[in-house]
Amino acid sequence: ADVSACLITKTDTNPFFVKMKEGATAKAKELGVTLKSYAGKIDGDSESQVAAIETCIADGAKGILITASDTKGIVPNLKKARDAGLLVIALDTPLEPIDAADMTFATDNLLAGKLIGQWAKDTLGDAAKDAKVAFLDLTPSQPSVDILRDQGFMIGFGIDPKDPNKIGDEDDPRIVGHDITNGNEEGGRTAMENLLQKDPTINVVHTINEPAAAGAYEALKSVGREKDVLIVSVDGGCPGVKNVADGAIGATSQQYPLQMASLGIEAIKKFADTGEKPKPTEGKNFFDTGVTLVTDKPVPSIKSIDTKEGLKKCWG
Amino acid sequence: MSEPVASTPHNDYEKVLKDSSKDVASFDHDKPSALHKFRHFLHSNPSAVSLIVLVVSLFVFGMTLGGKFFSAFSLTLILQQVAITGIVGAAQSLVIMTAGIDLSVGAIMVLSSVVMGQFSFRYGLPPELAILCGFITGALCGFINGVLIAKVKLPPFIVTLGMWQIVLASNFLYSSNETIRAQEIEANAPILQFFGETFRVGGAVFTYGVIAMILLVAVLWYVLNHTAWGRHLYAVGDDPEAADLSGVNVQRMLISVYVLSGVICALAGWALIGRIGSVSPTAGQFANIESITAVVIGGISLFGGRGSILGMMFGALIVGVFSLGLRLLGTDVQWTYLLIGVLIIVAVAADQWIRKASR
Amino acid sequence: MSEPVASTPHNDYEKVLKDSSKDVASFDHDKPSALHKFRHFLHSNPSAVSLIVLVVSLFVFGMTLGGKFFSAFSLTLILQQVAITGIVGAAQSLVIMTAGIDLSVGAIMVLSSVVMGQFSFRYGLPPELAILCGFITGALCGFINGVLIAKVKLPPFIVTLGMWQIVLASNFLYSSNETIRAQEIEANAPILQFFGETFRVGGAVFTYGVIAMILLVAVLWYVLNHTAWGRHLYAVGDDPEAADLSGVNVQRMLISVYVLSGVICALAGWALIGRIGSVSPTAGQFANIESITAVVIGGISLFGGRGSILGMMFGALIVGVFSLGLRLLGTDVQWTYLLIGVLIIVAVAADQWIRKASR
Amino acid sequence: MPQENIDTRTPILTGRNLVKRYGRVTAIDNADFDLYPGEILAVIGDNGAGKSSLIKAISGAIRPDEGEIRMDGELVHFNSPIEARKAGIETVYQNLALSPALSIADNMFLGREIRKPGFMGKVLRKLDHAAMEKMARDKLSELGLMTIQNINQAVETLSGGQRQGVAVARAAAFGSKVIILDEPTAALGVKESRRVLELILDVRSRGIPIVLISHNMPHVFEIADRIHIHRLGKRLTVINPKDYTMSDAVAFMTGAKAPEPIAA
Amino acid sequence: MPQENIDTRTPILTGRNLVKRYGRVTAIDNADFDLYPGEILAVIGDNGAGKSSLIKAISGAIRPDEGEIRMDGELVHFNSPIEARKAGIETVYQNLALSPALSIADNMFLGREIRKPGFMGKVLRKLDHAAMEKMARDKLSELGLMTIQNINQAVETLSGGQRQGVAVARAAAFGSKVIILDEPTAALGVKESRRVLELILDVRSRGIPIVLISHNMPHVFEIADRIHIHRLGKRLTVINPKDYTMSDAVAFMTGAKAPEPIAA
Ligand SMILES: Nc1ncnc2c1ncn2[C@@H]1O[C@H](COP(=O)(O)OP(=O)(O)OP(=O)(O)O)[C@@H](O)[C@H]1O
Ligand SMILES: Nc1ncnc2c1ncn2[C@@H]1O[C@H](COP(=O)(O)OP(=O)(O)OP(=O)(O)O)[C@@H](O)[C@H]1O
Ligand SMILES: OC[C@H]1O[C@](O)(CO)[C@@H](O)[C@@H]1O
Ligand SMILES: [Mg+2]
Ligand SMILES: [Mg+2]
Repeated sequence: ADVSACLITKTDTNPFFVKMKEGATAKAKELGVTLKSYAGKIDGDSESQVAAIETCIADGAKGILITASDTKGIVPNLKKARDAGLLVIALDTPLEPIDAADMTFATDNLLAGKLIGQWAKDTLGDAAKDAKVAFLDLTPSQPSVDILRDQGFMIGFGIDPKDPNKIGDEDDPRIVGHDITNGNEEGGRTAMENLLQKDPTINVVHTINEPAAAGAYEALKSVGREKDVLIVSVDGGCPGVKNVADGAIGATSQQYPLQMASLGIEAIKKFADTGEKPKPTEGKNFFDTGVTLVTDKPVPSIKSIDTKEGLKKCWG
Repeated sequence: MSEPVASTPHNDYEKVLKDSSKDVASFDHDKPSALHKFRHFLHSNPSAVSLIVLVVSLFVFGMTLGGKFFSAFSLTLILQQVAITGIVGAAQSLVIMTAGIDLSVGAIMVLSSVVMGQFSFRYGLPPELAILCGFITGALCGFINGVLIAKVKLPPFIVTLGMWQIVLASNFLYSSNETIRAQEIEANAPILQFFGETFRVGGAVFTYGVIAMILLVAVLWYVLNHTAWGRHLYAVGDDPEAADLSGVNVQRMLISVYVLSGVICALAGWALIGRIGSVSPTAGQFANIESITAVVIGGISLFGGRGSILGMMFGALIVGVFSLGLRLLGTDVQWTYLLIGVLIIVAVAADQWIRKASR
Repeated sequence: MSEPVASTPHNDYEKVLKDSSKDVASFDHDKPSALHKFRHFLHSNPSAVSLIVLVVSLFVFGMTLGGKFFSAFSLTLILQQVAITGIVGAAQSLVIMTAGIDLSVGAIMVLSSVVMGQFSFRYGLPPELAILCGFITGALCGFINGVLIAKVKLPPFIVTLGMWQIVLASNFLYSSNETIRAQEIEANAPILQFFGETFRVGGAVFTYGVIAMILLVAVLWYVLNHTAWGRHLYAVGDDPEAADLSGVNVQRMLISVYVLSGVICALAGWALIGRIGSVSPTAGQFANIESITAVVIGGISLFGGRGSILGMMFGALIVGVFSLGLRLLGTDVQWTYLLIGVLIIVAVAADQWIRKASR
Repeated sequence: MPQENIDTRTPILTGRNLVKRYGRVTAIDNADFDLYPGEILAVIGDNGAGKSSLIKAISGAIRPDEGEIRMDGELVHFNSPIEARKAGIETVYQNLALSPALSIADNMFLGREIRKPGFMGKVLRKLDHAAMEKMARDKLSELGLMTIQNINQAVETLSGGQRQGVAVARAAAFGSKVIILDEPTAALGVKESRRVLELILDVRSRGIPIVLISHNMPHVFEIADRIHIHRLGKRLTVINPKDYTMSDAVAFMTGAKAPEPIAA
Repeated sequence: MPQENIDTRTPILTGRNLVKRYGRVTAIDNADFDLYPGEILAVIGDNGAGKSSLIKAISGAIRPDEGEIRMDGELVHFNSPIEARKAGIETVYQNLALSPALSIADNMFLGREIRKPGFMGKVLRKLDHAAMEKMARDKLSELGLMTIQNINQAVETLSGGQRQGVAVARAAAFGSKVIILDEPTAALGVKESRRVLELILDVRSRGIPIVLISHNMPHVFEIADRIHIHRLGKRLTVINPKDYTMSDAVAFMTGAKAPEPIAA
């Protein structure tokens, strides 16, 4: 019969999700799956995602691919979908608990954070001891990606994250502060300015994603500090990798949204045909789509690729 | 007492009036045209326009999408999706009928739900009591709005704009952004999820939240049309000074309306827990805009004194029908927003037309 | 022509008036108290209150925080953060002075910036021309608002609520959600980032965006106070019917105000590209609320006809100063929002008090 | 201070030393007021003399800063027009005070709605629309105002004259003790004014005293039993229209002439 | 149809067969109108007869659905009050039309502001506040209205009488050809009304014709040169107050009596 699937992303505007949608659409076409895509109005808009889930159930879809904005809050609604016999797959952002989805296709976000954290530490060398670090996070509700990357960075950088499930309970004096960006340029710029006002000597910036990093860079540029600050990020989209090449971003953990999307569509197709559910990566509770550090200033302790190679593997 | 003077006009020239007709400036009545009669019908039934639009859009989407849309399941899903907007919209309707506006409805709803959740879990109160505390919170927020508007006489737009920020910030500060998870609620305080419980009638799935919305609107309809409080609410919205002088306690009315609005928002907060399962301090970000949209599409005048709460419910349902319909068609959601924007403007233009022409 | 009749009162009893004073109902003038004089001063200088609050808060934060706060670096960052709000706020001020409101400012700003970007990159237009197209887009959106409000006579709140959705949705549909990267703009159309360019004066860093805001406000201040158009704008906001009957073309005024508002929003869109470096269709989500907040704190009456555009700028700066001050004090951001909420209400209450008492 | 006719009757409504300030303006400046049973008392005075303010103080629409009001000799404190109405004082304000979007019947019963009997009314607080409509119709007919065809018609669809009629009818229908009319004919034509004057006489003939504020001297002298002259926030004097000419009244009211210490 | 005095002079302003409908109401129903140079023409009629509507049609505030208006014999089409004003017709509307928050000077010059000479005025379009204030002061003094102390005072701080004065002064100051006053004394007291009547006579003595709508028969008969009687949306007749009594006028206007076919 006709297999239909849903893709529900956080927003329609982050290039990451734009690519994810393109990838999913292409794969769906290839496999003869009907795909409908939905998104929240802004990062953090969970209600629109709930309505989308319900529509998918009503529409008789066989499965849902979702990047959840509210990783805890959305769980009961997805349970309804699973109860109705749909396959629920989390993309990019794990749910809390992670087994609220049938499977998660995602970057190992903790690792992504650790990679850039460690890179920053090694790049600074001795100066890492009295670095001034700013954290540009996602939304007030602290969804799982946000926590994993933020706390991962700390671990990599050598900051005690205290409760690794909570942002903001740390007491390391090197932390200037946390601010939220909503994962976009405007939020990135304002958050950067806010933290600069707290401490103009900031020299390391962790950003949740590349749009936020781009905004942060503009803020630094406008006060003439873009040369003395190390920005690290996660995404590895083509614009981001170019930013690495241009020196706006020091290093970024590259993710593979197209893979998440196509794996997701394949899984739904397979589930529809055979009833079989996808399996996680060995030793993990999700399917790891991989992560690679992209930088033109490699450090010995981490395997990384340069921007030329990064551009080959980038998306968007 | 001196004898009353004789009642002859002091000005001679007025004597002639004895001969003129005694009518107080009377009306001329041309034969009304069919169009005019229709307009008049629409005017005297303020919820008719939105009902017609609702039925027509149901019909059109039904024709286009067939069984997928026209199933008991889908149709009841629309009800579930608009339940929260409908409840908040009821609060908004009352306020707007007094020529006010309440931008803080969403914030009050969320704060109330957070109080219900946190009081149960952080302080270990029996959930019933926690729910009561949630209602008290809602009432209190409404009371502050009401006092600032009625007593200090500040414009509702400003007061509720300020309260929106204040309540939302308090909500984040108080909850420290913590979500209470559905599983936990289910295990320890299932009553918080009461309005999320479903029952089936054939293929139709109803939640108690849907029932709550329908009952609420019905009760308010009765109150607005068949009790003195309701008539006074319209009078206050129509012309507060006139209402005051003709014996309505305008300040008390306004305060009671904002308190009631707060209480209804708390109810919405409770229903929100049912709908999303968890208690999330970031939920409900668009409740104010959505409720205003429902009210406007439902034909309630922003200038107060006119409109029916049934219209608001139809308005909310229209938005629900369009959203689900377009979503099922697989169009970009942005088309839905665009269409709703157009609908808002057209609804008010139609209302204007009806009102102008039906005199 | 018949000779005019003699001018003796027809009613005998009015003859006595010859002896009464010829004054037209004259005023009594008690000695005004110092407090009264102060109030009167505040009343006749509508931007004074916000200026005072601004200076006092600068002073208080300066005392508490010392050099950290009072550095050229921090203070100029405030200006940079406030620039977009200030520009959009100027548009909002004009509209609110006509007793309107423009909820679509943010959407128009973003759409204009997207048009500037996409026309340069998608169609390869010379960026100067693309910028012009952005301005035309802004003007067009404003024109639609204006026509619906002035000609179809729909309430501004509704029209701009609808347009907000429509423009924002068009923005997403048109841009297909694509962000144009800062580096690309820098390489191929640097003029789009013009307002992001900085220059230094000592430790202070200014962007051209900041200069644009200040110039814009200065020009509008001149226009509002020293040209006929400005006086007419106040008259229209004060009482449109009276303005109409006393010879102001109200419809044309309203349309011109909304068009100008759209054009200013386009300017804000251009400045926005400078600020965030890239062209992003998601930017500016809160521009409408932020601009209204600045206007209200700046003491411009939502009922129209009163207030100074300088007040709006001070209002925007107050928000900036509070945000910075509280951030430096290390309080949770939510406290800032809470305080701004309080400030909004207090500002209007103060305004009310001044106006009431200064008669 | 000049004194009014030394009257042996007890007034139904009195005000003593009433004061009301608005910022720097003293709208009522130690004003007195007396209304006797069954009379038509006219109140005249320049624009801004404080007539409307005085009437608002008496009818509960504003609270005087100082002074006392007595009804039938008893001290009363009306905090709102409702309380005054409950005490039997009905007022037609200068700006009419009708709610445009509500029906004629709704307007007539605003604030004193009739509820259904029994459970429906007591518990569910359901209004008795039928009873109110019937009563409204009766009242309007009684006052000869039944050219209005539909009692459920919104007031905004009525002409100025008809609205004035409804307002006066409402007052006449419910004013058990006192009816106050503030410039009821200012905007009316010759014919319409005449109709209102007849209504006033009609009401008096039923024994209810009336306070009439008016700038129209011929009307005042035609129907008033006594004339209260207000000047600069105070009651200057009270005259009997039979003892004074219109010229005298106008001279007093405008300050062209001072009244004799003891009038009439 | 009765006819007015067969007049050999040419009217300065005429209306013929004017019609204006509001939905089902026909506010002006084939009305005619004539104003002659230097005269005071009173317009009287019942409430709702259509007097204000007629005046609005003539002054550009509404556009008639049918009919023609001529000024000095030339066909004119006023699309707004501004155009009528430019042609020299000044109107004081029933609801005054002043902007409360603006100053007296601002109000007097609204829509006809004076700009500075030279670059400042031509290019920067800067207003000449000083010149306008001086002129406003002069005009008000000329009309004996300079009890108002501060020409920059907001109109909302003025009493009703003072506002009326400003509105009339504005019309008198700029009305080069015709001044129209719609019930200028309805809300005014005896003294204030008298002041306005004197203003009107003042203006006529300067040779400018005036249209005065009023419900006050004594006033009308006192100052009008001719009286236009309006009934049911039409001009019923025009009479000379010297040839008719007030009773006649009221009888015509209320329909108690029909005027003779050819009046005067
Ligand atoms: N709400 C108010 N706020 C401030 N001043 C007021 C208020 N109401 C009345 N006043 C002032 O009080 C004074 C008396 O006004 P009031 O309306 O009582 O006079 P009035 O005798 O009724 O005049 P009119 O004949 O014009 O109706 C006036 O100076 C008026 O401006
Ligand atoms: N804007 C309008 N919309 C609808 N009807 C109107 C409008 N203006 C006037 N009318 C109607 O037109 C008719 C004539 O009104 P108009 O105001 O011209 O009468 P008038 O002779 O000036 O009365 P008054 O003496 O009460 O001022 C009335 O029936 C009125 O209700
Ligand atoms: O908004 C946060 C989101 O942004 C991304 O980094 C893409 O830019 C996603 O991986 C993440 O879920
Ligand atoms: Mg931690
Ligand atoms: Mg009129």
